[in-house]
Amino acid sequence: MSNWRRRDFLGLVAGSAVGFTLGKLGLPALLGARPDPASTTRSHDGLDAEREALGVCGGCSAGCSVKLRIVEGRLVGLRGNPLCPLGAGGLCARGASEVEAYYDPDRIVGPLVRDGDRAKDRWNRVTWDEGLARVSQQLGRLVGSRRGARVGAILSSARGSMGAAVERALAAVGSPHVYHVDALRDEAAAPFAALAVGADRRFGYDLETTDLVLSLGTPVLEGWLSPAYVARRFGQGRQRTEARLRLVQVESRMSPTAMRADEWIRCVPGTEPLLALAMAGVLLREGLVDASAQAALVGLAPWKDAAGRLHRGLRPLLDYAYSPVTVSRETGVPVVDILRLARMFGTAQNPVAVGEQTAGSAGAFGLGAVHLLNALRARSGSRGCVVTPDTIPVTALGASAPVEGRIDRPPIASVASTPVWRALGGFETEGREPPFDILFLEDGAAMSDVVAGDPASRLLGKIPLVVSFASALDASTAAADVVLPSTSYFEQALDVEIDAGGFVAVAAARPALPPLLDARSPAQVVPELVRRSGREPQLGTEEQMVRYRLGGLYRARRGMAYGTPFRRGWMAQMEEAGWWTPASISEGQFIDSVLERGGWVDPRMPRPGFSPEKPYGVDARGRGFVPPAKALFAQGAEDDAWLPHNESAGDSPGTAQGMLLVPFTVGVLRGRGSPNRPSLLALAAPHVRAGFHPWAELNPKDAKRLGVESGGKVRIASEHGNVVVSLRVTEGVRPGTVALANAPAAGGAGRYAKSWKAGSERLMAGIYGRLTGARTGRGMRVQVEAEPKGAA
Amino acid sequence: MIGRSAAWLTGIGFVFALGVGAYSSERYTDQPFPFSHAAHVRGASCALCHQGARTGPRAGILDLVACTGCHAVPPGNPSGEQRAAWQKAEAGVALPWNRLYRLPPHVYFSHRRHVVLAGLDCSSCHGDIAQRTTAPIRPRQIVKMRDCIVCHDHEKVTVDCTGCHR
Amino acid sequence: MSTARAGAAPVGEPLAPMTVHERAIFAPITTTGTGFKALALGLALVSAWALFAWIWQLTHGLGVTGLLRPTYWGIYITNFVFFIGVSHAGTLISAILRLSKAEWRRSVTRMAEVITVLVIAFGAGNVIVDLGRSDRALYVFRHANFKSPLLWDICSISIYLTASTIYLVLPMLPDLVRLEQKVGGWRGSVYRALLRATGYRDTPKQRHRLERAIGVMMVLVLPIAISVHTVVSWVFAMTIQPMWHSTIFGPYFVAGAIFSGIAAILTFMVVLRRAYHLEAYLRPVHFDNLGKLLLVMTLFWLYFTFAEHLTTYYGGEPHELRVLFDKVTGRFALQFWVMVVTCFVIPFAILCRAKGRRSELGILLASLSVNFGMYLERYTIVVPSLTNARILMTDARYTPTWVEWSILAGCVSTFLLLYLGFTKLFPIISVWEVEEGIEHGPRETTDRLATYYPPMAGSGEAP
Amino acid sequence: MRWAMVIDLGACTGCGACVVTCRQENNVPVADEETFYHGRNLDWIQLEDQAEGEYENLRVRQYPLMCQQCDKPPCVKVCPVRATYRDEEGIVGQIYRRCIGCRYCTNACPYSVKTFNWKKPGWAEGTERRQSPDVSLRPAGVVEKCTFCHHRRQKAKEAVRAEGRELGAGDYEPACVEVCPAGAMTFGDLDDPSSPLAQLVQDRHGERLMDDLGTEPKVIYLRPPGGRS
Repeated sequence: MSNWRRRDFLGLVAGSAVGFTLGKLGLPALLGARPDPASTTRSHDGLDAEREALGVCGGCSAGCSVKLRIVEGRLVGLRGNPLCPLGAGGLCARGASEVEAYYDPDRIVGPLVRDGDRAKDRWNRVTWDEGLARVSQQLGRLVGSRRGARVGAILSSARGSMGAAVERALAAVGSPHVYHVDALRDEAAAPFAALAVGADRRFGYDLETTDLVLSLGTPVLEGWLSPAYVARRFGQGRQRTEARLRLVQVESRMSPTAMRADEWIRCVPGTEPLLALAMAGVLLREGLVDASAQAALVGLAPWKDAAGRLHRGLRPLLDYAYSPVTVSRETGVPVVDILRLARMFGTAQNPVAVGEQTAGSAGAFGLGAVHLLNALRARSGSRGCVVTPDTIPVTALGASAPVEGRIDRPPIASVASTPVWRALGGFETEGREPPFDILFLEDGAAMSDVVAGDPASRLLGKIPLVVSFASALDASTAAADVVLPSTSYFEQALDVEIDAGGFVAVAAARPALPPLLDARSPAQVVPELVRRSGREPQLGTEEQMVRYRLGGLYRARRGMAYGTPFRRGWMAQMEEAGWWTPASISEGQFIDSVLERGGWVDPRMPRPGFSPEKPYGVDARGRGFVPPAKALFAQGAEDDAWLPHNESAGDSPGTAQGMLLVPFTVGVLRGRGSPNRPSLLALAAPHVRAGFHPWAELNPKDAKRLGVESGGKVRIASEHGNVVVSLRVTEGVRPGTVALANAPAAGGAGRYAKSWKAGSERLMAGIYGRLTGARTGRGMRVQVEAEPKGAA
Repeated sequence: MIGRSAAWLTGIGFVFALGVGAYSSERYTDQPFPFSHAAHVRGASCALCHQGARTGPRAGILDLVACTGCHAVPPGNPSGEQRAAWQKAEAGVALPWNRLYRLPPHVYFSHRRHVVLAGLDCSSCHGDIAQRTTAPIRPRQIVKMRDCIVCHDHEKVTVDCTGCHR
Repeated sequence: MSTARAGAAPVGEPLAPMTVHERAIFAPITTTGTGFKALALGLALVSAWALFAWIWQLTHGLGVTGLLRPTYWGIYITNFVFFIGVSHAGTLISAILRLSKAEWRRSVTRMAEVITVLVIAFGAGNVIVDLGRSDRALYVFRHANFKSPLLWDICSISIYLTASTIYLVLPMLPDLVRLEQKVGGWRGSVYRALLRATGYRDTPKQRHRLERAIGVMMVLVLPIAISVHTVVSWVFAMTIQPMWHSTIFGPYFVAGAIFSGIAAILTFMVVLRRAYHLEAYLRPVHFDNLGKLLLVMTLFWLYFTFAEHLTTYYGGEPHELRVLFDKVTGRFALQFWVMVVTCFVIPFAILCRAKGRRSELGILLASLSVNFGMYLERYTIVVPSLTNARILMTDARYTPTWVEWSILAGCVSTFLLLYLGFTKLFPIISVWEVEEGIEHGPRETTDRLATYYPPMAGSGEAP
Repeated sequence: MRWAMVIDLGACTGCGACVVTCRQENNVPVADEETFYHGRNLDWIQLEDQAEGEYENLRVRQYPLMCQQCDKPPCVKVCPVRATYRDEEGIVGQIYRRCIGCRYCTNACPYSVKTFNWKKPGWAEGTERRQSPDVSLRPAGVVEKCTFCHHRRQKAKEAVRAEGRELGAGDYEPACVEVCPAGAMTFGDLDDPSSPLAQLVQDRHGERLMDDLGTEPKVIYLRPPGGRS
């Protein structure tokens, strides 16, 4: 290349030109047509193959109707069904994460049978026939020997077609044991509160016209009732111009609810019911109580019963034992605040006091006191917020199961029932044999009350065959021998009875998607097991069951398929006037319209729970009793036993020295379905940036005293157990107390939820409220010390 | 004598260009079943078969199944494989056509917007397909952003990035 | 002044004899000791490791670094600012010395200019390494947005690179002619190729035009160098981040650049003097003068830092205070106070006494501590402001990972490797300037001195 | 036409449905525990809070924080390749094909709402089936941000133009606004005085985050009237 001459340059140019043209034209002909490899994907039939289908959300037991967006057979998006009376188009965070749960990479792909004993976590995948055979053999033996009653099922979804099918199937083998564990409702407290309402019937909260919510420790905005429904009512209430909804949160820790409350009343943990009693006293003293309501209450003043014995009245008790001054000393809430709150509650148009579902449960009488406030403010003609909706007239699937033999009898003969796991724990503590030889568990949420080392978990270990229907590895599969994975709610035909909003509704849907994995709905599996064991449950396919149940709604000549709020209002007036005008002619058309619109609702106003016209727990002269009312009195309990009072911290165990424990439940992780949802695990507590594992909260002063800092690890120990969790230092915790998170159903396997081991429920294992049987850590003291870095 | 080095240069130039030419010659794609637009179109609008163009982003192509509607026997002289495909089509099983135009995943392009709202004629982008007797073997051009921008500027339509990027 | 023979020495011509200075200064080029080979090998290993680290990052994404939200910039951008700062050693200082006709500059200028030319590449290179999509780096030219300070940066740095390369090569030409005549072997063909490319044969006419060119470059390089580090500081100052958005950043960074530049030369002077036995040419006066310059810059730096932090503290704006306290007493307190010690206390203590300035160890200690201190200074400017975002609360902390440290080590080792390579190819001291200085220096200086004072009576000069 | 959003902090219950839906709608990869605690989650919207005071007088205000779609965006000025820019209708777009990942815009943004793909986004096996076809998947090394679900605007404009009218209020709203159970989010055109959004901004005391910085954000937070929280 030393010296270029023009000739060299020309030669190069000519050669290139000739070569290029040859390359462009000739070569492909020589090599033969080479199809563009990337072009073999199927061309579509023009439309983007996108459709929408209705489904029922399986995130919790509320039963919101949802609209699924399906593109080319893939579930891609989820929205609330605008016609749903609960969410009206909105969804809570858990509902929005249902798509994530549906495609959970750790979802169980098919029936599993344990390989070896329960300690080793090894499973073999089997076909459905083998899985069913493994269970139906045992079931057949039980049925053969007339001991069909020794089969039980504990479900986590609300009452609905699946629960009815399982009930009907077990009834066919003679077992009454189908129990519902409802993560949303305080299972133990609810019946007790209903007792206060004077009627053993479901009761709910109609928050539409509420202008004041006084919450004594209830996580109102964190997964209480149906989060979508509560959020909607709260949002509407707060955006109203007149009678704007105010929220007063009485809690020792600044929870997300307290953060948004109009007022956050900082009280000593566990003393919330005392405030209710003091406020009741103020209401009565200052005459802020409706005269007719006061007249309808028996027991306010001292009175004589039919046998002539004189009983103490409630007012003297309130004036003497629960005056604002004594309560202020006990709770740490200034007297002026107690008086102001009482007057606020007394003068509000439509107030409601709420006390259930506190992790450190307020105890039976605390709930009695809370509902005493509601009873005192009930006014004639007002809709009131605590309501007792009628039963949902779905047709029962054949004969209802026998009642006797149910194990949820309470220790005291009252209408209240005891949580099923507490009752099972009772078998263990009394050394009796477990009542079941076969136990079906719907999923981890059905075991949300069970903690390792609890009497109930020990009993569970003794049950010979435990079958789990979970769709993902969780607490129930850890205890099970056979896993028959359930399909997602979007793959089933089902209906769910809604009792979250206090109104009467049923969400229903056809299968929106074909089963993604080799799974079947328990509503098919249990009847199939019963058939293979020799009995015939006379149940059709899922769709037939749903249509059969929905038929009852048509025959009850009430309610309508989901419709716009205008149509609901119009239909309500028609029904009030005694007319019923279904949009469809025949029952079949009615059922189709219910399935197409997402469900059925009876738009009529639910009857108020407390109202002078309808006294509760009527005595001889037709007057109601002060909550917790008559049933306790009927058993001749001592006066101060049935009057609302505060179970002082003294009588709940764990009075050792140390800091007061403030257990709280993480709202988004409560509910059913797969716990392995990264979006929710990251949303556990945005304000302290905690997630994916339980955490404790300490006040900066305590943290400095203990020499720990945010992000480090602390060990918290009580008599019942100890836990090592990561720490968050925040001003939102009362000095001298330690807040500890728990989300019982969240624990389990799965790549995202694997580090959510036990939280505060481990410390409270084995401590139950005397009457309600709910786990309570009220007034419990724990030792807290820094965990050296690098330790376990 | 043009000298040793010049000869070398032409040779190298030739071989180099040969490779470039071969490599850059567009690949071409043939379809699993012959189709002649000329025989079918005769003035009918493209959207008759590519209905998607009127209703949504993708134009789409009718399946072989639709052909079995009119043709009793597979038209032309089908090879064995094509005959088998035809039997399946008669049984309703669709035969996937090969895609010519590749739309990158970050682009939102909707036929309806261009055909129905803008009233463009299909040939403005796809060229004169109506007269072809064989299926087109390659896209009229590999559509690049430049082509869209040129047309949008010309038609004074928005060239806002978020209009097409997603 | 030995005039070079016209025309290139034909191949095979016997090499001309060297003058005493040429022998001393050309010695390092020809003789490579085992120490040099060992050092070069070590540096090469580190550079290879850094290359591996970069490829590892390219394949695994920036996730392998410790960066996170909101601390999006870290070690790489600190490297960028630091190396561009060091690059001010060369052109800026040698230009000032030439402008002020300081005779003692003659043996220092080339050493400094080489630092500039070589280290800029690593400054700009770190920005490329920091890009999430370094394969799209050329988009900066294809879709340039001149509103962005990054673009100003790119322009000023590329101009600065070209200017300082020219400013390095021009004074090398006369030396090349001598080298080509006096050093044979494969280096000869390199010098011949360079000379043929420029056509410079050191004729008096060419030498005169060369000196005028150097004069022009000397003046031109000053504003360019000043603009480079001002624009680098504006990358931070133009945003509204607390403790970034302040007017002092321009001058502060330029002062910092000169400061770390002088430190860099001093370090190199000490090492080269000892390694290549250039004691004759790097006399204590050089260290003394540059030491004084470093002392002045230490005080300048202290002044700017104090001014910035006092105004921030006194202003009391919450976001700014949060960053300030995080630096002074919070999570970055260690880095901050080590910076103050290494940037002010140690250099001041050593340099304020003549004995310190003249002792080799003192100068080495002072310059290394300033180099280290200035790296920390850039770190405590970039990272704390990002860590304390205005409203985003996060507990995650940025801790650099092995990839980032390896690439930093790689940049330093490759720079030193190139520098060593340069010394093996070209004389590290400008021979013709030294000889010119020896001949004409004294006369010119005395003439110049005369112009400082009123003309002596009867000397006949115009006042 | 300037799209804006009003968030009524009185009504917001902090449930996080917006955060989950945004990730689902825009194919944002989920963060596992290690990514979450390493500060590398990619949420386009998150619940941010400001706390003041001690336990006795503590007041915490939590609010959803997403790109504020500023009218004078500091991030647009500094982008060297114009990959992020303010489009004709006031939405700050992010063009993933041009972004070189220099992260200058993420540092210039005072709200720190722009996130960065530190590594190739991981989709656990099977979860890629939930990817929405409307939004492209971002490669590694690219900044991404909330664009008020502009892909919904694309489809809405097409549907609306097919009906022969222009885009009006209610034709297009981001996924978070649609899913908010408390109805706390309102979306609309700030320039259209008749839109519900404009009325809300006038009637209720609207507050913009750090609007003293001159960025003119277009997400307006309404404080609860009279409420002490």
